[in-house]
Amino acid sequence: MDFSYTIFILLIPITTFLLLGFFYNRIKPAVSGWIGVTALTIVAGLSYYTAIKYFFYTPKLEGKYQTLYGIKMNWMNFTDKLHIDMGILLDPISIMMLVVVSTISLMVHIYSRGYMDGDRGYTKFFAFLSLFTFAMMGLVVATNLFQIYIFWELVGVSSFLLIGYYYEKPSAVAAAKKAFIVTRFADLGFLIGILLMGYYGGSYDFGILNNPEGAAIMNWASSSFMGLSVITWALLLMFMGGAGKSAMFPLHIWLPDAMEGPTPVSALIHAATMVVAGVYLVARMFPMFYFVEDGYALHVVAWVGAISSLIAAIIALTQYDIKRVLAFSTMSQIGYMMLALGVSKFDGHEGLGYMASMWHLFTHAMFKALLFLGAGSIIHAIHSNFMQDMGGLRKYMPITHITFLIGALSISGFPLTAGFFSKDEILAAAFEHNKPIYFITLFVAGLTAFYMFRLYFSIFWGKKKEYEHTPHESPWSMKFPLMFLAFMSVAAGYISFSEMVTADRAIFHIHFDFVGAAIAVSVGLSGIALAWFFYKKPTDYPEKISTAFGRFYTWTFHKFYIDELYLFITRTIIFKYISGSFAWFDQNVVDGSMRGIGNKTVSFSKLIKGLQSGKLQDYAVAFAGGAFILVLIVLYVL
Amino acid sequence: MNISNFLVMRHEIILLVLILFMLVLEVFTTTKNKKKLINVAIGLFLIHTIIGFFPQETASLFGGSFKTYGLVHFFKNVLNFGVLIILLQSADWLRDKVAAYNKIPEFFILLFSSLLGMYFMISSGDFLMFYIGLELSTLPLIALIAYNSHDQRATEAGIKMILSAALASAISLFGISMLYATGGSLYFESIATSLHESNLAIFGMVLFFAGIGFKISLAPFHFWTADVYEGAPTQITSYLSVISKGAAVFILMIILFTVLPVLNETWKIVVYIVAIATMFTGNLFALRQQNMKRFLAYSSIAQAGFMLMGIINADELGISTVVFFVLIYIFSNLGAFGVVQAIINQTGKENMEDYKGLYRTNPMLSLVLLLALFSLAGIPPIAGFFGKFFLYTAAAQKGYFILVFIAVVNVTISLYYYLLPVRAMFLETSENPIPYFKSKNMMRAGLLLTVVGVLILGLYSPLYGYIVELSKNIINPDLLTYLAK
Amino acid sequence: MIENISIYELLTVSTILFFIGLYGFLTRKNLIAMMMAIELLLNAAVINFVVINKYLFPDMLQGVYFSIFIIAVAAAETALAISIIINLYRLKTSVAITETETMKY
Amino acid sequence: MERVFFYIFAVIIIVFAIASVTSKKILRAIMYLLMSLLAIAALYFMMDYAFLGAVQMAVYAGGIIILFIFSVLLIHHVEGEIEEPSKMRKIGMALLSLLGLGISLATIYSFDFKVATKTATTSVENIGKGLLNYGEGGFILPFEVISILLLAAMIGAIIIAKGRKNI
Amino acid sequence: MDILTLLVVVPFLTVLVLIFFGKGLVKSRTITLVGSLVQFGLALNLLFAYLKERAINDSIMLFSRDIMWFKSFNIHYAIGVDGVSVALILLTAIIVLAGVFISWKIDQLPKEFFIFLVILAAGVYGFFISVDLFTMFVFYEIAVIPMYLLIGIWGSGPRENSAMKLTLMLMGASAVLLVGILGLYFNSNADGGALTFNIFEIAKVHISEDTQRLFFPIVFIGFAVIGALFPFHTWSPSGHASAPTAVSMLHAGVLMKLGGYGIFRVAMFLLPAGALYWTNFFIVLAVIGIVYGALAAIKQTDLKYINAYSSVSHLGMVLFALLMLNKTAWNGAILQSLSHGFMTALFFALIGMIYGRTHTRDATKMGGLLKIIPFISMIYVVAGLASLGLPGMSGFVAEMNIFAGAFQHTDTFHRVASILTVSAIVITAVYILRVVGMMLMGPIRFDEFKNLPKVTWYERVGIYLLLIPVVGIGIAPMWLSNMIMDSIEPFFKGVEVLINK
Repeated sequence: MDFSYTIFILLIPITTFLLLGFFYNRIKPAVSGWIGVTALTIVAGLSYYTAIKYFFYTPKLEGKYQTLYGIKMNWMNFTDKLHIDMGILLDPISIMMLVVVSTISLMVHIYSRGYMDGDRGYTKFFAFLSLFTFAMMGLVVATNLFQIYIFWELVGVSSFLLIGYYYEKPSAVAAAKKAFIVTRFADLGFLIGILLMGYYGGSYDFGILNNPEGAAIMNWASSSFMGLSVITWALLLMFMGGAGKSAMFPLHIWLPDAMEGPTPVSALIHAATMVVAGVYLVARMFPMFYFVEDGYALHVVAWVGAISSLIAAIIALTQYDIKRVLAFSTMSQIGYMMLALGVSKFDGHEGLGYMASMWHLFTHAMFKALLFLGAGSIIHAIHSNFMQDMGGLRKYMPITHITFLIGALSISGFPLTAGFFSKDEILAAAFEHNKPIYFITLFVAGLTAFYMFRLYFSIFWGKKKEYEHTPHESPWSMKFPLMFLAFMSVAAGYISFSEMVTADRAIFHIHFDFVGAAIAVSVGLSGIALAWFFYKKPTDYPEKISTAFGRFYTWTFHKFYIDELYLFITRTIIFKYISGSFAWFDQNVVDGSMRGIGNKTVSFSKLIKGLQSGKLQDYAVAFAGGAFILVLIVLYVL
Repeated sequence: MNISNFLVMRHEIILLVLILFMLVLEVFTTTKNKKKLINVAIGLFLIHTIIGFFPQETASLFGGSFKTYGLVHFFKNVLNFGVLIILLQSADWLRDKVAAYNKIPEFFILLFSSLLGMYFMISSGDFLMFYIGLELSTLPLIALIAYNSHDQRATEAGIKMILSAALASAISLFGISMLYATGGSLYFESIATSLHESNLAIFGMVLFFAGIGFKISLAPFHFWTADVYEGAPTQITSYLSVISKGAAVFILMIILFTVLPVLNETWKIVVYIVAIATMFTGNLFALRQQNMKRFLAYSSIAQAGFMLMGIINADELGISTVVFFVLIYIFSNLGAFGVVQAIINQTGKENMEDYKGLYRTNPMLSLVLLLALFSLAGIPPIAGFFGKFFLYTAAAQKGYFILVFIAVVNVTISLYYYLLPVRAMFLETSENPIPYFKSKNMMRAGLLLTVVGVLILGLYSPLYGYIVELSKNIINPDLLTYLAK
Repeated sequence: MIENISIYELLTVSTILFFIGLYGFLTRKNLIAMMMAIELLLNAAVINFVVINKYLFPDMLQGVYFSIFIIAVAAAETALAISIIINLYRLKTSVAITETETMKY
Repeated sequence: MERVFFYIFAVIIIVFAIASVTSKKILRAIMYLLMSLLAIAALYFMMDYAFLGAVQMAVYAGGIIILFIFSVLLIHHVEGEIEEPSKMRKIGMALLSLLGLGISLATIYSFDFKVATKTATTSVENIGKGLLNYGEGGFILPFEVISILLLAAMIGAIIIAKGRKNI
Repeated sequence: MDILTLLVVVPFLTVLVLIFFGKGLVKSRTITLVGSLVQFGLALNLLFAYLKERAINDSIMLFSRDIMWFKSFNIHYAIGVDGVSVALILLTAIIVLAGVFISWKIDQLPKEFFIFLVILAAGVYGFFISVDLFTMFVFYEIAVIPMYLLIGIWGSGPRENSAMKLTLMLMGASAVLLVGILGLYFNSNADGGALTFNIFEIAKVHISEDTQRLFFPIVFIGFAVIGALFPFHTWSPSGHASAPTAVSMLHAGVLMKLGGYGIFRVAMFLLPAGALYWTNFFIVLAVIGIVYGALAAIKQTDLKYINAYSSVSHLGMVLFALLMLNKTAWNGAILQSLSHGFMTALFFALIGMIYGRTHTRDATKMGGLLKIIPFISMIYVVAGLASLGLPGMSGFVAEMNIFAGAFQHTDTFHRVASILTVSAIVITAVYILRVVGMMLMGPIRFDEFKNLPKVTWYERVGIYLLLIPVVGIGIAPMWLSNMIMDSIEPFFKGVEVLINK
């Protein structure tokens, strides 16, 4: 099977970027929008074609999906063994990701034509979108750790550029910087992990590293550091990178702020695609995570996922900025995916968590993008991000309302929506392998339903506000993506994922567990009910409850002061004390000592000028004294 | 005694004839015509210089009192060349200033006598000739220092010089008497073979060293230098700083290497200590000088310290590097002094302050000074660098790496103050800079020669190769083998 | 050679003379007096040459000749020095050493 | 006998030398110097170097001392006094000189001089011949050179002395 | 004349032409432009000639030439190039050319400015082609000394003092280096044979271990000062801050590379045992420099200071890489030299342009430049991204080689050092983004900056000249990295043998 055409999946977006980037002030905005959409349509088409070709027409090897390379070339050599390749790796997860990324990206492109209409940097925006798409595509098809890292960084940069798109807004600038630096910090771990892995695993190539019979996995115990295998350390460090990108606790602080970017960007990058890169990374390296040191690293993944999802869900309860609620919800859902991977085993049905995670990734991309785009549509209409400014919008924006409702239902795990199926599998996997996590997950499911419907009711129901401009339904370019994604938010549940994306790449069949599903559904429904009770009409219950929780509420409202903690560490400790004292040290001590040597020489020179007293007899003393002292030295001292 | 012997002594004889000729001219020219003597004298000296370049045999005359061989011959030519440049540079001064005092021919007589003294000194084969040569080179020079008899500073300089010089030669003589006592002769060759290491010999050697160290202005025998350089007419200062110093270094080296090799263990220690003291003294004092002449005086002290690094080598390499360095040093220092002179003649200003913004008004002069200072500082590809580098090599060859290290520390210090005039000229600007002026042709020729010298001498390697050839076999190989036992 | 007098004694005399001269040179406040001290210094050296010649190498007269030349040079030196000193006197009407301290540092 | 003479002369040399460098009255100092120089000449006579003694007397007594006296008369009054240096300086310099003296004498006494046994008489004729000999042991060259030296010194002295007239 | 000597001769010819015909700005810059274009052509030609020759010739140095200079010292004018020098020569040619464009409108004494600039370039070319230590040293100083005048005359701020400090420190270092060179020279006859300055001759000699230990730090420090080794880097911030734009570019872009190059060519090659003995000590200094430079940069507000400290940090990586003693890291070191050269030159060029418009370099005094001068600002962002090691830019390629090399050491000391070094990339991101956020983004804070002149054509040319290599190396590092890697091989042998023991 020849997949070399897949190179175009990468080439088309980058070409678009260069085209739009270089001629950004010469191309008319309308044209650039069309260029972007057309390019993405082609890319999406290619992705679907590849998916179909791979899953249905490519023969399996011993019943397993095989790894194929669209293209693979040497990019740089470190040593004879260690080298960086550039290539396109095709296997179930990468193809799934291709589909996700291209679909969402296409939708966002279309949506942006309406949303960004009239913006000064319209062309630039599309250029950056293309850049992001290129980077993300490159990331998912990476053949080795370094390639993934390379595109990982590029994704980070395009995220930076897009968050800082409204660069004249100081908050946007700050958010962009924060996002970049926090993820960069996480990437530090990733990079060190890669380097360690390269050294101990002997390669960066996934094919070699992930081979369960390969040297990297078999010899994991050969060297250890502080009681853990170095390979485990490497995996943990790499997971740190993943956690940073995927906004896992405690590296999540950038994600809410990233909502300063244009909403389509939030939908594309900070909900559907880039933030799941961490999940994708763990999934990509899953054999290693699983086999090395009995999955020690995987436990960490599971617990980090669980804790993140819990914390995020709690924080989401108290937020008023709709995009931030969605952001915390994203974080919470990614926590789900992480924990699902974390509790997964490898073979067959044991690997349910893996499959569930990927499935949830897929469905989440659809419904979360939907929710964000919906939110964007609302913001577009009333020019505010805050729930307090909204209410009763269902009349003004019916399509948005319906699609948003579908998205909310899907994320809450309402039966027969996509979210229901994927989340159910996650719960099942957690139940099977890790009970504490299962209960957390269940609790979070309830919270999720509650805050989503808190959001939903506050926006579309509640009391009617007096709007300055009557809100309008959005144009078709925005409505179409909403509708398409709404459709997908339901339809994605009916794709048989277990026949496509599994841990060991063999097909298995899901046993649908009605009891488990019933529990989950009832939890979800009670959450919705509670929200209905609280927010359908304006009541004072929320306030009472928040007062009842007292300090806990304040803490939650302030996101547990994690931001403040980071600020304290960076701004006060690192910037002010460490960096400031270094700068001081350099100016005064290092430079000062160098200058001091010079000054001392000069002042010494001033000091001894009296020797040249102008008095002839003093000279004579020096002369005669010098001569006889020399005699003394050579004859009687030495 | 025959004609060929005289040919061997032709430097001396022609110069003597020149002196006498000037004396005659002095008597027979009227006051008005004396200005013309300047050109005559310079022209005659040019001829003398050219004749000097004809090859010459190795010879030893007057029972060994007078010796000449390739290197000495070469060195005399170098001195001639230096003096020629000095004469070219002084022409203006003579014409504009000295003519007023009616002292022109005397200037040449005294200067040539001093040069003649140098010849005899570096050709000397015994201590007597050495002493007489030394005095002959010094006394007329002192007269020249105090030449400007209405200038109090010049007179002060003269007094300081003559009293210091007298003290130095007295101490030196005391030392020579001890060498005479221990070596049994005044002749260098006999001393070299019959001298044995003894405290008395070392005593004598150190006192002798102090006496000649005075001429070279080595610390702590250098104190007269700055004051005299400042007070003397600039032309004489440059003569003092290059010709007088160069000749003294040369003969010190020859005596230490060929007459006193027995004491080499000791005099190396002396040279080592004195070299370090000299470098530091020169550099540290030069740091804060404002007067250009004093500044160059200390700089020349520091340079003398570097020359000792070649001497400490005590071998052929040392000879060749020192001679090479002195040659380059003559050109560099004359370049610097030439510019200082030109400015003093024109404006009477000799402070570094006055040099501010000089580049904007007198770019050529500034560039000459820049090159000269860079050469003194030892910055490639200007000749001074090669001279210094070879001196380091000479010291390092015998393992004196610490000395080399101290030297490079000093080079860095020296770079600082050599850059100060550069800074004044190029970097800074002034309210009233020295206005543009056109130098006379003689001065230009003098400066041009130095510029060509500092640019070419280092890069043109055959020159150094020639010096190396000349330096061979000066140290008696038999003596060395004898000493090795 | 003087009967019964060893070379050491003679050299002691000359050395003492030398340091007396040195002392004088270093302490006198008058330029002419300093020149006189110089004469003492030179004489010490002259005695050395003569004595050494006489006691150690009597067959060659090198030391003696050296002495003669030293005396001659000393005369020339003194003459020149005196002329400069007198010139200073004409400029400053003083020959104190303190008159020669304007250039320093 | 000669020993006694020697010591007398030695004492004269040293005592007058000291007097010469310490006397306050400059003209007296010159006289003390003269005494000292004459005693040195006497030493030369004792050593059988009559010629040298004569030169010493002629050049010093007849030349240099006269020069000093003239210059002093030109400059000072007959009773002209020299400013005294400070006590500290005197003591310091004395100590320095004594130190130098100590070093020198210690060095000289440490050397074992091989005193020649034979004595050769020196006549003025020998000295004259030596001065005009241009072979080994001959000193015609320095003899010639010193004439130039004297000439140059003379010109130098004149040039400085004549100085101001022509300004 | 061979193509290498031409590299030195052409600049000197340019100087001569400038002296005689370079009156006024237009003439002098035209002459210099032609001269540097010729140099650029020569450098390109050299690259292709080298690649062609390398295919058929496997001696270490190509186009070698050896002329006896000072016979008695056995000093030769010996030249030759390998991949490393070819790459660095190309770097120099490009930066000089860009520098001419950036100095298009220099108003004060243009002729002299270009003369010194070209002399500097000649020194650098000479240094890169030299095989003889003496020749190398001569060229080194030729390259350093014009700096004094260039900064002193055309600089800004406390230019006199900065220039003096810079010159004294660099020349002081070179003086130390000189001792080291003499040490090498006088040990070059350890196996019998003649004394020599030729590095390949010396490399054949077995210099005793004690000697190597004695002279390695001397040679290393001698070179490392110009490579901004902590704590000898202090000349760099003030020097850069005071220097005119083109000089900053050349200095940070090329001159500072002399240090790393010299260490690679001389210290590591000739004194492998010394290197092995001292490596840990210098690693500590290098790592301090890397982290410290980056942290100090955070606190600066003057753009040039930021860049200068960033250079300390980046060049610390070069030294660090060289001290890692393996081929990958060395490859990284050379790549980093190149990358930093282009990148930092670009930075300085941009800073110069911004300064030329706003007349301030204080990042806190500006804001929202992205809106006013979008092109320059955008390129500034790109340069910043290159500086923080974004993939697709040259910095990434270099740094990854360094890191991959560094991680080949398994002991704790090296691990800690490596991890600290890697962590610098985060700090770099912090200070780069800080400036970008403060100066380029955000609202326009000052009215006087509302209307600034657009970027001119010559500025564009300068920018593209520098930007293209940055991106080019970043996207396709293979050819360059292979060329360098092959050339490192013979120089690594000495260390390799010792390590394998």
